[in-house]
Amino acid sequence: MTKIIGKNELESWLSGIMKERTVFAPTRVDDLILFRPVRSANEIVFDYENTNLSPKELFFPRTETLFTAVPKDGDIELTPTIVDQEVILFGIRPCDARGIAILDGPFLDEPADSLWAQHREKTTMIGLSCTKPAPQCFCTSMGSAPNDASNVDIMLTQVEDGYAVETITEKGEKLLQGVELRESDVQPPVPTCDVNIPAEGIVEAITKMFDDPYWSRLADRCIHCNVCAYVCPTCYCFDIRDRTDKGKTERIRTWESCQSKGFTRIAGGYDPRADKGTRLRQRFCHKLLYFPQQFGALGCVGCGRCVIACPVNIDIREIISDVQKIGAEVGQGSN
Amino acid sequence: MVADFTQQIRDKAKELLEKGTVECVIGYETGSDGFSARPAFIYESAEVERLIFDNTCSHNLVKYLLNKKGKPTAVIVKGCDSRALNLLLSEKQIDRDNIFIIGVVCPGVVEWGWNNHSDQLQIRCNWCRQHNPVIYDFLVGEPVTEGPPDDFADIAAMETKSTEEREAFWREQAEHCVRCYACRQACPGCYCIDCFVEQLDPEWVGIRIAPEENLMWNTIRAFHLAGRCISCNECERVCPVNIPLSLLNRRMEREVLGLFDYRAGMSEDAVAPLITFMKDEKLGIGE
Amino acid sequence: MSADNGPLIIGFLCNWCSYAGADMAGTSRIAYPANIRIIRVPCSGRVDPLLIVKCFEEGADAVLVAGCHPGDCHYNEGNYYSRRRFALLRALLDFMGIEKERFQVKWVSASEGKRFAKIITEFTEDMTKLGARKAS
Amino acid sequence: MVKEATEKAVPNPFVPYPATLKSVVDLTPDVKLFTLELDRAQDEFDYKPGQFAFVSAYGVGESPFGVTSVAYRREGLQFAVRRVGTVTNALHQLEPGAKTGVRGPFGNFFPLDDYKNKNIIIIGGGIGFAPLRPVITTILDNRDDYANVLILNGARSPSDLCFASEFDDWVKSPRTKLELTVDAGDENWNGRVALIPDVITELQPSPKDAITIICGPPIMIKFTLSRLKQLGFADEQIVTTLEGKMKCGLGKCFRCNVGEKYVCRDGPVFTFEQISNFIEQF
Repeated sequence: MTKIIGKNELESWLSGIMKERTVFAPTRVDDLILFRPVRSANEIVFDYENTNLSPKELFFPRTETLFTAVPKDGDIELTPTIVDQEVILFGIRPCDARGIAILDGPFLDEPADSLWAQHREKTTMIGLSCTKPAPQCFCTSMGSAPNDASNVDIMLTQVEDGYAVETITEKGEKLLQGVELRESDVQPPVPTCDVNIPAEGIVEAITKMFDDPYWSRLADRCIHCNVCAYVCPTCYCFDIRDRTDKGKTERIRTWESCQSKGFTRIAGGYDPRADKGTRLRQRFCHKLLYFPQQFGALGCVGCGRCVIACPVNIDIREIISDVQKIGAEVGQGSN
Repeated sequence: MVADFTQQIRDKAKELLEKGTVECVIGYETGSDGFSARPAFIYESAEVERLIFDNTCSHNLVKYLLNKKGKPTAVIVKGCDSRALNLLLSEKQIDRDNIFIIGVVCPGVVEWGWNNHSDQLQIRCNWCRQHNPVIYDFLVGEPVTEGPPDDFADIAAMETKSTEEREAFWREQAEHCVRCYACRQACPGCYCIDCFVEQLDPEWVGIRIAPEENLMWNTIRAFHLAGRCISCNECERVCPVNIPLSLLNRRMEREVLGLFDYRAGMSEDAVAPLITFMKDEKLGIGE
Repeated sequence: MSADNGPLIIGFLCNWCSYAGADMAGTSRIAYPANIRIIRVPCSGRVDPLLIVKCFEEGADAVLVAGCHPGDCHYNEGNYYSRRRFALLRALLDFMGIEKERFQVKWVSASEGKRFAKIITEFTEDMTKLGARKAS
Repeated sequence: MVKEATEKAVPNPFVPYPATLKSVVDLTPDVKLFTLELDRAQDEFDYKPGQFAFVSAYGVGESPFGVTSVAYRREGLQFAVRRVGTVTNALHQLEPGAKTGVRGPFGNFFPLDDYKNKNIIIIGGGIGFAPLRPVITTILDNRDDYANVLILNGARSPSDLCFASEFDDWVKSPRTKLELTVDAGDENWNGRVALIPDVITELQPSPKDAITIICGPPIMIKFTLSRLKQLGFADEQIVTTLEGKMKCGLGKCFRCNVGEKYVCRDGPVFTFEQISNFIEQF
């Protein structure tokens, strides 16, 4: 039996939650769809492919204070940042939810990152499965699916007269307390994303063609901006510096991307990844080689944001098939 | 008409590569969505079939020449792009003898986007008065006569807003900015080795990706392009959060036109307005 | 704008003319409001637009750049370049929401002590009327 | 996974241990030796030669430095800091008594126990000598465990030679040779004026039962490495400590990776045999 919640009940339920807790949901901002805190249910957009920027920002903000250092009677008082705001993230797509779950690897690996851990703990995720995957989506090839509910607390799937509700975790259960759901025998549709990207054996293939000139040829057209890393739900590289404002010093962590010029430049000016080809290779090797080697899953969830956002159409799906082709040729060749 | 542009470009590219006049032809090829164009680097004459030209060829390819210093290279430029060649030549960044310029009379470029089969012209084509390339070695297409001068209607519209409204408008845009620097990386006029925004000593713009820092970044970036921007509007196209950067650039373009009657990139040996002066000019400041 | 003593004005004064003009005002006991924080620079041409935008970002309500009258520049051309630079910068700042009046450029020679004091007094009054910048 | 991370109120791994700057000594015109003491006893940590820590200059940031003291001597945490960037400049302005912060220890260390009874060749260029000093101190404090020791310290100019005040102790130690070289001498320098790779060819150290520990600018390592190879040194006999861009030291910010290896967690100490097997060429 499928539990159903009507559109109006859903909106009134969300409006109720909004009274005590902050609800982030996809809203239209100019011509963008972004996750923003919403004050009323009608600000929420329900029919959208995906947001321009990924919800990773709610867990790994573009700018975050790690701790403050304030001089106090001869000493410096360090106060680590505490996340005390309970947040509801509504409308997260299955691929993005998988992205967040994947990033638990690097962030919660010993010694765990306390800020990421607090954000994860304080955030309840209500997923919205995709009814019609977009042309840029390839989630099924990356281990996710348009209705993959494994990484959210509650999963909603659109049906004729409302949304099928699947409660996954007790956090979800707690949130749904007091909400009566109708029983129905209608089966939620099972959308498919039939784009098939040959990701099988990519780790071996990319290892074989690691030194192939393919990367420098590809880097010809790359302009080395940080768009792909900043729209991506699974890019997590960061930079740390201090900022002082009126006597209070904050140690700030911000997004950083392996395509930035000074990303690996060390004191004295030496930069092991000075040329373009190696920097571009680093991005795809991190996702398709280093990440799976260390955490098991591929570092890409197939959301397709970088495919749309890249100014010069460096398409990770095309790269995966190129790498497989070249990896195979190199396989038969020398080694 | 545009179809045979492609053939003319392919033939010229083949000839240049076979004769060894150039080592590489920088042009456009069809992207991974089978529809919109993307930059292409052709090194072998056998590969010229990849080259295409249609109204999705939005990229300004001139900046790639900065990576090809000392190597003879051919580049395909539309009308507006060609002004970037004059900009970089007048600023001694590229060597004229190393470049073979294939100019294309521009048919107008549609909204660029992956799998975005739009047929709506980009806004830069509405204000465009430079369909014919200003500099070329080989011309594709027949030169057209340009329309009446640009009236900067978009800027006038913005100026009807009050100062508070404008301040709020740019503050909100600054909230969207993620400082990915795609605008800088796509701009032919932005080629500093160590950009002010990444300098640590002095730290002009703080590390935070926050509205105040973003405002400072966008203000100074626009100022550094004053009298140099050739309005190819690639900065606005590549912005992942659609910040209307053309408003800032064109506000400066109108001011430079008004004060110094100067348009960037119109000739190889032009002198940019901010590196020269006229002793007795009245600019309505300081009196 | 600190609530009690009015607008915060940053003044970049060129060492050879305006700074000397300010000295002249001081030595001839001409009072002018203390809202202005004076920064001495070798020439108005030294003032990088980054400095001015940084002032506004850090919370200044107004910025003044004062230099020699065109033709009197100790380095001959400094103020010619800065005149063009600041004409463009003022247009950009105004377009982005910083009123034109908040960024003034004045040519003040070493002998114009009285005029310097008048400029600062009027500037402070205008800025008090205009009020603090909302942003900071 | 997330549950217990937050339950045991995960400490913020980026917050440094409060420390006080005990003394600042000028080693060379642009290198100072900082001695720090942790304010809280419970923060005391053991460390071995080759490990590093982040030192904070509040208001600017923090940077990784090889710990140049040895833990068992209990003389406080020492770092040799060369003034080269914003953080190091800020550190160079600190006076004794200043409050700062230390985060560490990070990385692996020189496996000195495995080098017992071997000839040890220690080659350091400029500030690259800082992480090698604790190796020397440890070896000389347990002199009999090791065979012959050759220390080669090179620098741009005589005044740039690090730890000059300790040269005498090193030379006095049995079966220990100290060779100094500079790129350019000055009026009262009568020692060797040569580049380190050339000194290697001149001294012809034997690869038999030998371990070479080398640290310095990449260009120096590159040429010295080939000279050592010509003398018959195998890759696994040559050990270095890699310098990578580091921001966290925790294997999270992914700035220091060389191929699949994190310099901060899998290194910074690697043999050249390991380095040659990295998929990415350093």
